[in-house]
Amino acid sequence: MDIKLEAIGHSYDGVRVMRDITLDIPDGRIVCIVGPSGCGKSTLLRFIGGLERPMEGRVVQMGEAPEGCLNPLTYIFQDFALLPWRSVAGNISLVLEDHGIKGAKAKAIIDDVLARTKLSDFAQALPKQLSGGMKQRVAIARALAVNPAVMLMDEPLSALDSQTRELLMDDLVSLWSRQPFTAVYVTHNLNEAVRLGHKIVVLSRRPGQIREVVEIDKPLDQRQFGDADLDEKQKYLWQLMREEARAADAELLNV
Amino acid sequence: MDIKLEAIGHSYDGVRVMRDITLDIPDGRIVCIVGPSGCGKSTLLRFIGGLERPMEGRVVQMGEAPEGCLNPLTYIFQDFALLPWRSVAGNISLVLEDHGIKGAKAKAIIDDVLARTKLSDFAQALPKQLSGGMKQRVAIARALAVNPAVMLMDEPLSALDSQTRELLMDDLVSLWSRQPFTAVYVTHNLNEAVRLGHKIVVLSRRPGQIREVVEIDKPLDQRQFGDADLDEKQKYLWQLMREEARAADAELLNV
Amino acid sequence: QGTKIKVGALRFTSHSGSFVAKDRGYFADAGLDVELEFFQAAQPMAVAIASGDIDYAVTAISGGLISLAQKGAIKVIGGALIEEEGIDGQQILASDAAFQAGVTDPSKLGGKSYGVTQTGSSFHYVGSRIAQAEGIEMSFKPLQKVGAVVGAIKSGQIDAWNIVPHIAKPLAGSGAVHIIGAVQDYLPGYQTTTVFTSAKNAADQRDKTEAFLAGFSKGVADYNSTMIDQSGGDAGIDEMVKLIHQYVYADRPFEKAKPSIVNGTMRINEGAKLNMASVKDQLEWFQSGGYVDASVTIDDLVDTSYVEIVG
Amino acid sequence: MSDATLNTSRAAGTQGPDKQAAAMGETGKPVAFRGGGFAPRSPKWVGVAVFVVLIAIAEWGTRTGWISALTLPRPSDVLATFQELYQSGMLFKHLGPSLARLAVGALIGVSVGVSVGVLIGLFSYVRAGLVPLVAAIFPIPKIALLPLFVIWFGIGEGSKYALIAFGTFTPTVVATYGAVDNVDRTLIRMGQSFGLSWWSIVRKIVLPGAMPGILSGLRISLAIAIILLVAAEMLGAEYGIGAYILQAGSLYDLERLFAGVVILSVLGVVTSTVIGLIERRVLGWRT
Amino acid sequence: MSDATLNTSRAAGTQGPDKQAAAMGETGKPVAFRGGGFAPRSPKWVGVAVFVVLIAIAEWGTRTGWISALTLPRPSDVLATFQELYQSGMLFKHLGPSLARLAVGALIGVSVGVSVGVLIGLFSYVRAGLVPLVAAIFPIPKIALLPLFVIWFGIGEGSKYALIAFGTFTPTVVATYGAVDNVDRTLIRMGQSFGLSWWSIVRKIVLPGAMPGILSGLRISLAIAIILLVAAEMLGAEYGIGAYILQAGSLYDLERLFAGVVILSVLGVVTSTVIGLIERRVLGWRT
Ligand SMILES: Nc1ncnc2c1ncn2[C@@H]1O[C@H](COP(=O)(O)OP(=O)(O)OP(=O)(O)O)[C@@H](O)[C@H]1O
Ligand SMILES: Nc1ncnc2c1ncn2[C@@H]1O[C@H](COP(=O)(O)OP(=O)(O)OP(=O)(O)O)[C@@H](O)[C@H]1O
Ligand SMILES: [Mg+2]
Ligand SMILES: [Mg+2]
Repeated sequence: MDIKLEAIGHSYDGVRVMRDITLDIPDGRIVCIVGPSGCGKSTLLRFIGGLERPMEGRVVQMGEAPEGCLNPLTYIFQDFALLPWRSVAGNISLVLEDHGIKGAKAKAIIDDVLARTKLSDFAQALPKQLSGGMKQRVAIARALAVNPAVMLMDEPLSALDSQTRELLMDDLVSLWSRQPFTAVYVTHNLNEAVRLGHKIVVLSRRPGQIREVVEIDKPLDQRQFGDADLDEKQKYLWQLMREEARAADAELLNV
Repeated sequence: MDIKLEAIGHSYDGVRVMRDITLDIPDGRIVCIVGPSGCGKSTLLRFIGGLERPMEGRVVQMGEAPEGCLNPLTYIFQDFALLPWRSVAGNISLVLEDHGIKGAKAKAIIDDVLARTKLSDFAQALPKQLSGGMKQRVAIARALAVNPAVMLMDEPLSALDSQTRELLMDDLVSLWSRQPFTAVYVTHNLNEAVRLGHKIVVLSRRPGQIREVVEIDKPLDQRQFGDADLDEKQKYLWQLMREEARAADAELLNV
Repeated sequence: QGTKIKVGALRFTSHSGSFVAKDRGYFADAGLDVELEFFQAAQPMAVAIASGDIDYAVTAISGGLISLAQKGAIKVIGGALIEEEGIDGQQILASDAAFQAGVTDPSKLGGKSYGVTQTGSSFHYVGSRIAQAEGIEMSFKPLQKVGAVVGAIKSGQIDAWNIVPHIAKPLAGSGAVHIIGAVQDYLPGYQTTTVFTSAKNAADQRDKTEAFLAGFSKGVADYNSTMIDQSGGDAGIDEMVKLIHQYVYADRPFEKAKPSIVNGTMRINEGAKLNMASVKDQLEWFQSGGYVDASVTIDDLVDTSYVEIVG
Repeated sequence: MSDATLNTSRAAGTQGPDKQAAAMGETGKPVAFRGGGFAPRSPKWVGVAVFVVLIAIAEWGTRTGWISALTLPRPSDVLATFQELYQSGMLFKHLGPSLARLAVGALIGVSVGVSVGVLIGLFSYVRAGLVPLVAAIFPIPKIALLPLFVIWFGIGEGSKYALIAFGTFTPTVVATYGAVDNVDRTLIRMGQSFGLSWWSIVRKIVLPGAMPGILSGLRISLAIAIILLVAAEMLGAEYGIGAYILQAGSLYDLERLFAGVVILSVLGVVTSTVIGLIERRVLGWRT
Repeated sequence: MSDATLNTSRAAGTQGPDKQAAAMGETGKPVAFRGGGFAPRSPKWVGVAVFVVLIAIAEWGTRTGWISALTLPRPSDVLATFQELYQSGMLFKHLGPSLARLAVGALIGVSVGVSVGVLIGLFSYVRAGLVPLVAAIFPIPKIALLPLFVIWFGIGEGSKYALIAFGTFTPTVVATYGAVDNVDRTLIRMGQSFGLSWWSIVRKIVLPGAMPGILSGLRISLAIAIILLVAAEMLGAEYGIGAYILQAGSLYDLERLFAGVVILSVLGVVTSTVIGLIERRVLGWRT
């Protein structure tokens, strides 16, 4: 299942947030979206997931979602969005219950996704007992449980410390390598973008527009911490964004 | 003014948090402390700053603080610790008032530090109007205002997104280059450590012990994003810490 | 300039003695500079005497009053409102529902509910004396506030109650309740309210107390002669009502207030005479019900040295 | 395959892929919308409409006799009573003393409450000693103590101030020490790390930081003060909204009773609005 | 100089630098401690001691006559009254009806309040219509309405339940819709993004998320319920703690008045403790 964004534009209270974004998200690939703060990355992801409606243009899903897919477009949130009053298993069963999956069938799915995210020992733990990295792994397990066609990730690693981030990047790569999934991956972090993205979309500062699309062909499982060619790309991206980032950071907010 | 840690050890409620930490912080250099979550980095920094007392060992300051130094050991906090009800200038004057510095003299200092952190235009802004990077620059300006002998920084960049982090690292380097200061810099981020540290202290997981001390001689202002030799060091550090980090991340917390 | 004293009052016609005495300068003549303090209820007035906030007041004998007297805080020194044959006194009311169901006479109140403000209040005393006289049993409902009792009897939630005529008559006029008897049929000479002061005033401030009683008595005499004996004719009544209207129903126009004030007319004892028999009966009742300590004596309660004692 | 290649395509000018997508569009379907909701807004007129409808029903019901005169006064009569009250000048004669009592009583209660609350928030022994005491005092109904208040504070204004002060004291204390507890500890550590004196920290960090909590406690305290006005004016008050209501109640005069209640209710709404305005001014720094 | 060199020194075994530092130690001075404080703890015994001291003072004062019998009852007499009350079996005769009234009244008030609060939290029109109404009702003193309650609900148990329910209703509504407003919106968006139904979101996300706020609102509501017990039992109650207190007050019997007040106070502390326990059980998931 592919996703196509067609000439998307949007304003909030008269402030233009993005304009004319046209993009193709091919099946089985990870598309990273990078750009300075406030350029509309999260808004764009909400459009793709159907949580918000763009004022101009539209998001189209090409082809049907594969068999057994409970929730074609599935989010992974920056702050994990785990229900603190449910255990790890409970948080996963939450998204199955509404599809009528209960009892042994649910248990099988939960056991499977927990095993894939190396959380089998923590099924009964409450979120408050988990470290940040584990919490995000639970969120990933929950997303896997509904067998998504496309995963929408909004800075999934940015709430974690950098060591945990490294570990989770490895985990994501190994998940993808075993069974490729489609994903839109929003991030500020160019290092994450070059490690995980097949296609990196660089947005300009607000109003967000596509400035450039960079493709990286090197297979994910061969990319490594500190690869010279990746560093090259990262440097290139940083050069593209540096000025925009500085300008975005020096703006007064009107909260 | 040098700082010496002499065989420091500590327990919280019977749980041993660190042991036998002996370390030398030489004048005019930046010492980075890295280590997995919960290994006692923040606690160690609190000991150095005199905000907490270690159970074993002691922290000694060698020699007197230089003339004109209002607060020899000055913190920069991860979450900025700005008073939200004071403007940028007010937040800086806060730390001067208690030393009886008011009026024109205070204004001169405030103007100077704001200029050094490129914040001159925002003296009257409230913290809520500032982006994260600006907030941390205000915190740095505040620290500079008291002319510290040693700056104690507890993950000063970890609350920022990675692009802002890059920008602030550049700012810190240029501040240090113009006028070298002594600093203890706690971080999770090995990239920050190799970019900013003259000496990188690697702690083991709880109970924190010094595992290794790595020195980098390359001058700060010649270090660059994606330098091969720095990447080498970073790779080496990551290799040292990878297993510990994974183990630390998989522990259940008992909150 | 006279001695400054404070006199407690409720905004009821039954306190007219004090109003007249102040307005016509009788207190001033007796060498007193009187300030009236108004209360919403009788009980706090008794406490205020005990605390020394006010000097004199007029109110019904209640358990609280006796309790405070026992603690050596206050003393009854004279009588005020009294039930007198031939003059409308407190009326016994029945709710419309009860009346329709055949309660046309206090003797038919057996098993009915009787409204009181509080257990051990004067209403409670009157009600139980009626029950005793008729040889019946009634249940007493404490409703704290006169307004609450009015609401309860209007809506038929209690069956009977007794109240001063100026409240009873308009209520009966509205058809929601019916007058089925008079309190004086059961308690002739009932000393409804008494004049009281702090024990200290009674014992140590004889001059002041006598002066107050003198002024008060003159006011009472005026009131009785105008309103009851109608010595001044309608014009006199009008003038008296105008005087009282300054204090009672002050926020209603005169035309609306006048009937209420006239309806409220009851005799106040000349010279603050005190019907000792009635007071003794009341004390006895409070003691037998356990509302006050059995060891209280009539001497704890009354200082008989000031006024004429009857009965 | 092991080498990364740089495929860059300037997107600004290229409309190609877009058109292509549109052409292929027959097989695609738009993504379904499933967000929104859970963010109620409140159009002002609805609130007004509710009041108007309720009053209209009451008026109609009492006029047709469907609601008995015993149950509810006719709104128009209440209005007339209110006008009478206003024209006779009695409104201000009642309102004046009540406002004075509210102001003085609440001022005493709130200022003592805030001071005690801050002390509880700062000192272990004060906390240990006073918190249980406050917890024990809180559920005591003030009207139960009316007779004692007369003895303790007399029947003058004193007892009225005292009653209102007493009633506002406990909720203020609880709100204040909660607010002090909630002041961000990193801010305090920051103050210490810059060597600020204890008193500077209290004055410049703890108190401003506790202000939002104290102000929102004030909302409750002042509502309670208004509620206690009636109880306070049971104690020998000639004039005052509470006394007016009590008198109306004792005469079962529903029109006046409601007129009084409406005044208190308006007073409550006004107080709460004023606190809202103060919050917006003083706490402009909040996000 | 432009090249980084790797100078690694295993620190575990090397005690060298340490000894060296100690040797140079004469010129150094330890870093001054300037942290700590601002974290009051409450040793339990202090609270007990405060009560003991206060009661001792009252006892001593009334015995020596330094505190007049009109001002305060002797604590030992209050205790004796309490024992008498207990031995005569009247304690439970009073406590029973009061607890029943509290339970029924508070149950009605709280459950209606929570439902209305949740509706206000979820629906724009309900919010717009009811919030101003609740704000207007809040400051109305319940005792002012006593005469009306008699008409509306009679003088039986009905009016007592109604008064307590009415009093607990408003604070519960305010606490509940505040709590619903405070439910983390990302959790709701998460539910939507997984295609949960509206009703699932309300049941599984909004309600549990609002629970902490609702429970802490309950603390206030129940304290108010206890305070209103006295007002409720003004309406034709023969038995009940409130009626007991009122009678004691009208007879100016301070011993019994205080005995009653102490019972209410204990009731309040017990309720608050019970809610604390419930919170600890039900809200164990909070950090
Ligand atoms: N619901 C909203 N109402 C009004 N303005 C909004 C809303 N959501 C986002 N915005 C504004 O739209 C712009 C883009 O927001 P968005 O969150 O998509 O940016 P972003 O690229 O994700 O930024 P960040 O990197 O900081 O997460 C910002 O200026 C933001 O203030
Ligand atoms: N005040 C305290 N009371 C009890 N335990 C504490 C306290 N402060 C810290 N700890 C514990 O001491 C250990 C070390 O904490 P510390 O905050 O110093 O670690 P850290 O290295 O800074 O971790 P992180 O990288 O997560 O910031 C942790 O296990 C922590 O739970
Ligand atoms: Mg975003
Ligand atoms: Mg830390």
